[in-house]
Amino acid sequence: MESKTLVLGVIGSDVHAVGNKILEIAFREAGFTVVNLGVLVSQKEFVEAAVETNADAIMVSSLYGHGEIDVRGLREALIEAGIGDILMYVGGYLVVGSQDWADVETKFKQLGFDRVYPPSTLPEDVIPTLKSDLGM
Amino acid sequence: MESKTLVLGVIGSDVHAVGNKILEIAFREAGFTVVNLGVLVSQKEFVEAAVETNADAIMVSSLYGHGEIDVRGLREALIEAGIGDILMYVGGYLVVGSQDWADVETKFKQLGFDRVYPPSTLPEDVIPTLKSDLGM
Amino acid sequence: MTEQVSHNKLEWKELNEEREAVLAGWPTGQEVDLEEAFQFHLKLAPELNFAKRLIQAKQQGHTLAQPRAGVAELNKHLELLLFLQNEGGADLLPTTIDSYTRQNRYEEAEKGLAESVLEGRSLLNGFPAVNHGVQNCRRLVESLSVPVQVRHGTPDARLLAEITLAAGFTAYEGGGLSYNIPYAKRVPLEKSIRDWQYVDRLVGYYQEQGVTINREPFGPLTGTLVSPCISHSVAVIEAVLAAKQGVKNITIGYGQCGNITQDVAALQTLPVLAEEYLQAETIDDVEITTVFHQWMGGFPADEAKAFGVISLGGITAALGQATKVIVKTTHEALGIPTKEANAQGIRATKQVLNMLQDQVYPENPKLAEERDIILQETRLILDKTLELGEGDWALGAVRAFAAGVIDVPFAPSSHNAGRTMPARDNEGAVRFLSWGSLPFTKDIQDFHRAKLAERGRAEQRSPNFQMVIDDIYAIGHGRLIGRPR
Amino acid sequence: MTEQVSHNKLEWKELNEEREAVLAGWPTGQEVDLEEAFQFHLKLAPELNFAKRLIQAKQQGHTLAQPRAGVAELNKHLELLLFLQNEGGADLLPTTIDSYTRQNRYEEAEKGLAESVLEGRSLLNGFPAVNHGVQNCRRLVESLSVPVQVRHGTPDARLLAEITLAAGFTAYEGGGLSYNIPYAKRVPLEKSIRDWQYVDRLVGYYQEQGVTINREPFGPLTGTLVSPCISHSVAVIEAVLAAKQGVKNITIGYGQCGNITQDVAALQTLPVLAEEYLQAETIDDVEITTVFHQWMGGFPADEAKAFGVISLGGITAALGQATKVIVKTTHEALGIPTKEANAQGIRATKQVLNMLQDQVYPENPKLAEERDIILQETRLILDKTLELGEGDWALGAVRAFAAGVIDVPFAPSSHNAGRTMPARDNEGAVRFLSWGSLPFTKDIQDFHRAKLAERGRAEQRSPNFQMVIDDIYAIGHGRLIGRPR
Ligand code: B12
Ligand code: B12
Repeated sequence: MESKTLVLGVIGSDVHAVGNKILEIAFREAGFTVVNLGVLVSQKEFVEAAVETNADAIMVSSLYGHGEIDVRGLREALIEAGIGDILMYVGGYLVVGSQDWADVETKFKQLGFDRVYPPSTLPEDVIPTLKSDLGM
Repeated sequence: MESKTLVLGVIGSDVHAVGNKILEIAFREAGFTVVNLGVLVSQKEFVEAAVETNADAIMVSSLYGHGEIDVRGLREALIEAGIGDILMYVGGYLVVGSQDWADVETKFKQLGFDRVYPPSTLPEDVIPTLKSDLGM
Repeated sequence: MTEQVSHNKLEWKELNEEREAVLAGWPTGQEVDLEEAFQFHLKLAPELNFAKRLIQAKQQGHTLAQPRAGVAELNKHLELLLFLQNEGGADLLPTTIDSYTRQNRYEEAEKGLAESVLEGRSLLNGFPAVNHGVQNCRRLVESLSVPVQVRHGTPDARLLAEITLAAGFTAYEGGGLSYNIPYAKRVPLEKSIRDWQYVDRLVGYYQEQGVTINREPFGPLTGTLVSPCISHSVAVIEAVLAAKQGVKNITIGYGQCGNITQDVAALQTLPVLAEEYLQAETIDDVEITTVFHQWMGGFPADEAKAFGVISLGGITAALGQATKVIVKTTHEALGIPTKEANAQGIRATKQVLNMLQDQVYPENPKLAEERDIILQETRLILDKTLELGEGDWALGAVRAFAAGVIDVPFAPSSHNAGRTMPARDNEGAVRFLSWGSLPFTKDIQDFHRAKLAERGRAEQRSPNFQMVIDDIYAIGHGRLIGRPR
Repeated sequence: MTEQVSHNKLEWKELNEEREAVLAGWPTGQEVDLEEAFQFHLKLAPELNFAKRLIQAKQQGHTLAQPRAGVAELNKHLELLLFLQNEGGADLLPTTIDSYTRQNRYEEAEKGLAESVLEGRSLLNGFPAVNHGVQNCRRLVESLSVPVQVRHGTPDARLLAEITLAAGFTAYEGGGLSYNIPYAKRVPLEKSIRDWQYVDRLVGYYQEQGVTINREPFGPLTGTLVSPCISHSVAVIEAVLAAKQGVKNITIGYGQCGNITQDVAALQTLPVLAEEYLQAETIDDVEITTVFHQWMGGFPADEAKAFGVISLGGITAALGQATKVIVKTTHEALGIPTKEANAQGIRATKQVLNMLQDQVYPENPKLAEERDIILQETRLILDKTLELGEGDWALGAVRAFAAGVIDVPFAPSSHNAGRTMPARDNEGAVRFLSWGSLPFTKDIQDFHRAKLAERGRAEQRSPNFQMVIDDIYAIGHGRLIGRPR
């Protein structure tokens, strides 16, 4: 079976690097090809990397609270780049403070994400779903 | 000025002795004559001591939570003994658990106490009021 | 009462008449059937046996967390314990008994229980196990997945022991000194010692049938500035008295004073002393474990501050490698805690226990000095006690209390001399401002004098009773030492 | 970029042009009037000066508590700080800056601020001080009764410094290494070092006018298993770099690792090393104080457990005699804390600080060994750094990071080698699984190897990267060491 490619990164002015490194390792060990853009990643970089690597999914992290602002328009930019239906996950501390999770999830789904994960997420909580979403 | 006599004690099956010892010392230093019955004091002992010593006030402590049950009928017993209008204070952890203080105060006033004090009470919080209640 | 006590083993057969009278003390006494009880215990899963769980923890070097908890009604009490087990992660569970039961006032307990049912809230400050009886209590043991202990404060706890042990409880707190002096006013020590020998003999009888019940003298006594030498002396005497009646699994305790070095030294010396004095009686088959009580005196009313006090207690227990720690709650200064607050206290404690599981307080000269002081002081007290008792620990204990050779500060009992006065030194360790008739050598007296003089200099006041009062309020007011403000 | 940096003092006059450009970075820059600012500072009550408050605490041997806190709107931010001062009892206050400002994206900060006003909740994760400007920020200083510091994470913090210092803030966190490597991806060290020399020179200029501003290199770096030798090396270099620019009051920091002995050793060695290397540069008029950060890595989501972690941090700070401790909150793993949660963290911390005020971690051989390791390792790194810099600390720092002689684990910066891998040993102390190019002697390498082998034996697995991952999650999951389960 051919390996699927994931583009991974922490969006905006966010520098939280630890979760990102752990996700990279875990996805790689699970058999994915991982393109890790690291921290401080702009929307433009996400879109370009996804196009260039012909990626199967984009995994956005946001830990520092500004995620809500930073991801606006990302789905639109992907559409514009011709990969509008690419699978896109987001995870982390997506808003400032702790808000009701159901509200946060709805908000980010409206912003164009297929799946939304809270900060306590472990790699093993995601990988099975990701494989199934990608038909693996 | 002649010294006023206080009868002091911890009512019921209650053995909390530390606050009682501190109150004894503080009231004595404030110029009162203190008759300290200590812990595990029955209603009968309170009434008898007050009658015998011709006391000016009774200071009841209850820390262990059963105070609510233990003080029922004490005012009536004092009336019966002919000293029904003696000044009577109560203080400590008067009920089981922490209930709304206003409710506790009302409950114990209905049970015949002139003043009701919460557990955080320091001797200096009481002495001025006591003196004024006794016309000192 | 004349001094009739002795520390010798009671003959089981001769207890028969007494047992009948005890069991007749309340109707539920008739439910006790020892043969049936042994069968129940012998079939109990080993992880539900308190004594076995403690031995395991001791071998692994782990510190277990145990809350205090008890409400009047059976179902509510079970619900509470299940909550503490499942949401709190308690390693060991309690059943705290109400204060009427502790004074054998079962009628009043019955009334309190009835009113509690009526009002839908507990009017009792604990679980009236005698009133509930054997079969009801057994529902607790059968529904829980960790061992459960009876915790109380009962000078005469014979009926309570008969009922709860028959119900399947595997640990029983208390002792003839530790459940008298802080918990009673006029009960003669001869009586409470003898009544607790009954309990210990009962436990010894279970032991003879292959059922190990853990026994735990109540370490903290009045919980307020009790110097280690006092509580250690009481703990050792009760351990010896229990062992003489055939008890084989004993947990000796100590209540946190607040100076970490003193507290760790106290925890380290406790089993040393117990084993030393047991061996002197040629008893060497008793398993000794230790319990550390988080601060037992006045607590801060603020919950965040209370968490600080609780965590410091948990940390000290871990660093001192106590076998278990009794957990306080953030409601301590507010009233009997809700089950949520109780579970929170356990979780905060377990977090620090886990984090420090592989760390110990490092050996150092101050710790060694503190251990040395505790060992010296406790031996002086114990040796004098045995001398007074002419070789008999029970008699010695009675006479030692009468003479003020053992003297618990702030105790309500009229059988306690009440001539000692503790105060903190300049680093917060508990010392003696007055040692009354404690049989201290001149060196030790000088040690205490010097320690308090040092504090006096730092505070520019001479050591006096105001210091003691300030120390009593200090932790509640956010500090350890009651400095003038 | 070529290596243009040097550690020499910048000429104030030559900064004029640069200052103009910096102040033009955002309209509020025009509010800066240094003469007026000096007058404001010189009239400020001494108890509002951060530097003076720290010196006082150091002399008294007290540990002060300081929270982190910042929201977008001025009034809400002031309300927050007043709450932490009055309800939390904070000894020192912060103003935590939002992440757009940290990246000099003042336009985005402006948008975030506007939206926050509109929505009535902060959409920014901090206070955008540049956007608020000098006069607005001054309202904070004027309304508080304890000193306040700027806390951020800004590689180029020149404009932020100009504005906040002119506003009357008396302490400023950060440095050219510590606010680059953990907080940026591609900012060259030459640039961040030079930009921070500007800030330090500005502080030095205030000093020349008689206004002492406290400077604090950011101790914890990535907050995740950072060995003391790494953070100490960065702290010492930044202290030297700041002192070279005329800074006279420096607080060097360290983030809790969790093994108490290692943490106390780290706190004790920090000022020793700073003074040693300052003296080698013949600088001897700098006042050094220390800051301990409560655990900076992943926290447990449960608030009771978080209280345990917070209290352990407070206790370690007290036992290690840090001058101040930065307090975490029970919401750490949930998101930016409410003001109530923040105040609770301070109160729990202050309870343990107060209780341990007169206690220190006792001197002992394990502590001495730990100190010795930290001293050796840090000196190896620092001496190699100075050698690479040919006697210049700024140049040395750039070359040391490039060579992996200083190498921060889990750092996002591309200028960090990223070849070291930390893991806890069998007692929870942070060691190296891989030391990359850290200039360790064979003895020290063997030390780390042996420590991790010991853990490996206890866990029956060979030391590997899974240990590291397990350790990263461990505290969040209720333990210190990530044992296999
Ligand atoms: C370590 C840390 C730091 C370090 C980061 C070092 C570095 N460069 O990596 C330092 C100290 C530098 C730092 C700085 C800041 N931090 Co910080 N930090 C943390 C902390 C304590 C741990 C983060 C961590 O490493 N966790 C361990 C890893 C393994 O977990 P993780 O990052 O959560 O990632 C996992 C999951 O979230 C999930 N996940 C993440 N992304 C994705 C994506 C997908 C698609 C999926 C499926 C899953 C997923 O899987 C990961 C692996 O299990 C957290 C709080 C906490 N968790 O306890 C705060 C926290 C994230 N930080 C926070 C903040 C605000 C900041 C600062 C702004 C400072 C401040 N105001 O306090 C700055 C921001 C700087 C910036 N520009 O980004 C806030 C965010 C608040 C919010 N959103 O409401 C937190 C929650 C703390 C708090 N309660 O205030 N921080
Ligand atoms: C020390 C202590 C003990 C010691 C007592 C030793 C002794 N013989 O004295 C020991 C360990 C033996 C003990 C036992 C028990 N205790 Co107790 N104990 C405490 C503790 C920790 C401190 C009490 C104390 O000494 N405080 C210091 C003194 C100076 O303060 P004080 O007693 O409150 O007195 C002051 C004020 O209340 C006021 N005051 C008191 N009386 C009066 C009267 C008047 C007229 C006025 C004006 C003022 C006033 O002025 C005093 C001086 O400032 C408190 C909790 C706390 N406060 O932190 C629990 C506490 C009082 N105990 C409690 C309980 C329930 C028990 C037990 C039943 C065991 C259990 N289930 O946990 C047994 C009861 C035994 C019995 N039969 O009474 C509960 C009461 C709960 C409730 N009412 O809801 C408390 C609140 C703990 C808790 N949160 O569960 N306890």
